[in-house]
Amino acid sequence: MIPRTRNPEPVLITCTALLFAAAVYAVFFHAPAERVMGLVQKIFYFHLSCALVAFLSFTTACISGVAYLVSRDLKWDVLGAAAVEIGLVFTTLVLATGMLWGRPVWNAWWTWDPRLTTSLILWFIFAAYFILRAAVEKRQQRAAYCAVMAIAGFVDVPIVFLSARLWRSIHPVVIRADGVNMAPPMLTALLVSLAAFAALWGVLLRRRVRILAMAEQIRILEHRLDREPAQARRARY
Amino acid sequence: MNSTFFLIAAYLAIWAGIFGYLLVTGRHQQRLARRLEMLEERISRTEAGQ
Amino acid sequence: MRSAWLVIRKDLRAELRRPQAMIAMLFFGFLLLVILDVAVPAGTEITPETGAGILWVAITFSSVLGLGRSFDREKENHCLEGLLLSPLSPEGLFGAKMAVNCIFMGLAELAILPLFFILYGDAFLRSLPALALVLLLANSGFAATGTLFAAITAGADRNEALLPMLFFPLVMPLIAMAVRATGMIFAGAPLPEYSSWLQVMAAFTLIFTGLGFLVSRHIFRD
Amino acid sequence: MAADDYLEVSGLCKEYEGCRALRDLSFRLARGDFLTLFGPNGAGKSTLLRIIATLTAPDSGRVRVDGADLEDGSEEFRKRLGFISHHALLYDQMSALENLVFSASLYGVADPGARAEELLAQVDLQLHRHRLAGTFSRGMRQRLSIARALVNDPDLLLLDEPFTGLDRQAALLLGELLLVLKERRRTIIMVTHDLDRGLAMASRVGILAGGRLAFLEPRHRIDAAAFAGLYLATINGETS
Repeated sequence: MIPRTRNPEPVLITCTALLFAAAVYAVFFHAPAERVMGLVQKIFYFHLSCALVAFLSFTTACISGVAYLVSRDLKWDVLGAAAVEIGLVFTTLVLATGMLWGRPVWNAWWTWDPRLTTSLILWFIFAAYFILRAAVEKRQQRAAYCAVMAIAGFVDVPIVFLSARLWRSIHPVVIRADGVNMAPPMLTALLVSLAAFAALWGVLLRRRVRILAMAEQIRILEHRLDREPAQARRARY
Repeated sequence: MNSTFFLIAAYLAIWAGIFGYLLVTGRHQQRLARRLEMLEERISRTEAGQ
Repeated sequence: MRSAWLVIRKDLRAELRRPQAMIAMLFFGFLLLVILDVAVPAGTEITPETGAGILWVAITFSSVLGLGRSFDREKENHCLEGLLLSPLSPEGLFGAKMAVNCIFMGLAELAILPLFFILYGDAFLRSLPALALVLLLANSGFAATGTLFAAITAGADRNEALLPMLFFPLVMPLIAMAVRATGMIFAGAPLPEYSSWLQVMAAFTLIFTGLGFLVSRHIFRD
Repeated sequence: MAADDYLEVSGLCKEYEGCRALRDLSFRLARGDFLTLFGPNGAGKSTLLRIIATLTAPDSGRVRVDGADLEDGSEEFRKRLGFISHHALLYDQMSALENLVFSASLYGVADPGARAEELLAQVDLQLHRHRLAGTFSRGMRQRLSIARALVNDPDLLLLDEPFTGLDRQAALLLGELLLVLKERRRTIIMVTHDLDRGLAMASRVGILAGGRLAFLEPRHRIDAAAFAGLYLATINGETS
């Protein structure tokens, strides 16, 4: 049965909230403003943290895809779907913050910066993951197909990044903000926000997996309910 | 400086994203939990009724 | 291996008799070449990059149509199960279908290229041998990914648009590299200059061919 | 596993969308056995055949044929397998002869052309050898799909409700072919609703209900007349 006692979650949520408070403090008060770009550079901390969460999610999706294909255990499929969903949400945030950060610095909403392009293509791949998930009825077939999609998507990342970098090598190489060496307080701010987002990722993944498992349980119960009355009736006659 | 506008916009975007997602999943979880309890109760009633 | 060759021969003979895939690919390829002419300012000589972009958009979209048809014949009367029941291994089936797709795309390109040179100026004609290498690499990359996801789409319910949605995001880097390399070839650059792009394309093809062979056992068996 | 066991199925479980199609199913067959399985729809009969034919992966349990486990590679086994199901498994755009030659060469038959001609003769379709399978009438398609399934002269033949929807000629033909295979001591598993035909040819009779093998007895211990009543009782008993 699904453990519906929620005791671990509040503890996790409070600890994540604390980490977030520390991160906000570190980013806004502890870390100095960056000389060249000024305040706007502070977007970078959470921008990179979102990217970390997205990367963690897609790695989990790939690993659970391989695990499903090997073990054929549907719990891996549930974990994979939860991970991809979180990954998609945070990739959207990465793109949003990337553009909002790029606009003032390079006065263009979108630059074909290799990392941003990779995030964009990743966004399409894992959006396609959900389109595929909606197109297949049988659970085991859907799980196998989605596992392959998650693996293919993850395997594609290095190639996308490599080709985006090669693609750009024609354009003049723009000085990249994070290339600037980080003053120690900046580094601590970055590390704290990375930790906060990693904790957040843990909470979201746990919750999403429980929700998907609950939905599956409901489907099974409904299925049994549809059959139950028929058998009950026959037994009586 | 207009660049602080973008800083604020970016942070709003992140908070909106995170809290929005937490809110949606939280409400979704409650709805499913209620539905699960209702179903289990109906199952136990039909099994008892048999 | 021998039975994989049988499947290839069967598909080629059936295609010869009723060329469903080839007609779709050629028709769409020609159509795109003509439509894309709109993107070129009238009367000016097009730059190598634009030419490469137009060529590859036409090739990619026509390939997707061909790839979408790869399992159509197997879906009639559930013939796929007939193949899975036979000693032919799922890997063999994947390899056979990939080879068939490669051949079909090659044939389609043989027809699309002349029209491209007619429409967009045959100044690029001298770069044919180098172009053939890029085409070969891109074809095998498309075939590997396309066959894998055509098999998946064949399993999912009838949804015409499913394959392009799964296929294009994944092959985006391959298309980008092909366009970049072709642009340089059209501009007359020697091989060493664009060899790094070819290496990335080769890496893509190897990775996805390997992935296709590894997972085919799981895709064909429900 | 006794020496003469040809097929051993042990602990097969399979669950589809929450309902359990097979629940820990186990049985053994000696070479040359003709097992008929009866059972209501949704009892897991087709699932069992598809698992033995390696078309579907079981959630748990094992299938061993001739001492070899199917999980460790079933290419050799599939060479000796025949499967007749509701699907014709024919390519509509290929002629009857081409379909059979393709299947024969796929199974590595010595002389595919001769084998195809021989099969066409057996199913009385020689006159239509060059006609496309898509243009065949229902009866002719059924006879051609029977020929296709027997192209590799299988050691193990699986039949999934073969007689439903067959016209008279195809049914007679299938009956004869099954008798021939029985005489050649081939192992056959037939799933059907047709009580009298199923009982007539079987050497062992089983009833599958609710994913479990509720009944499995040699044919000589079964009284044909009483079997219908027994069958209904088992089904009701099993699934309530």
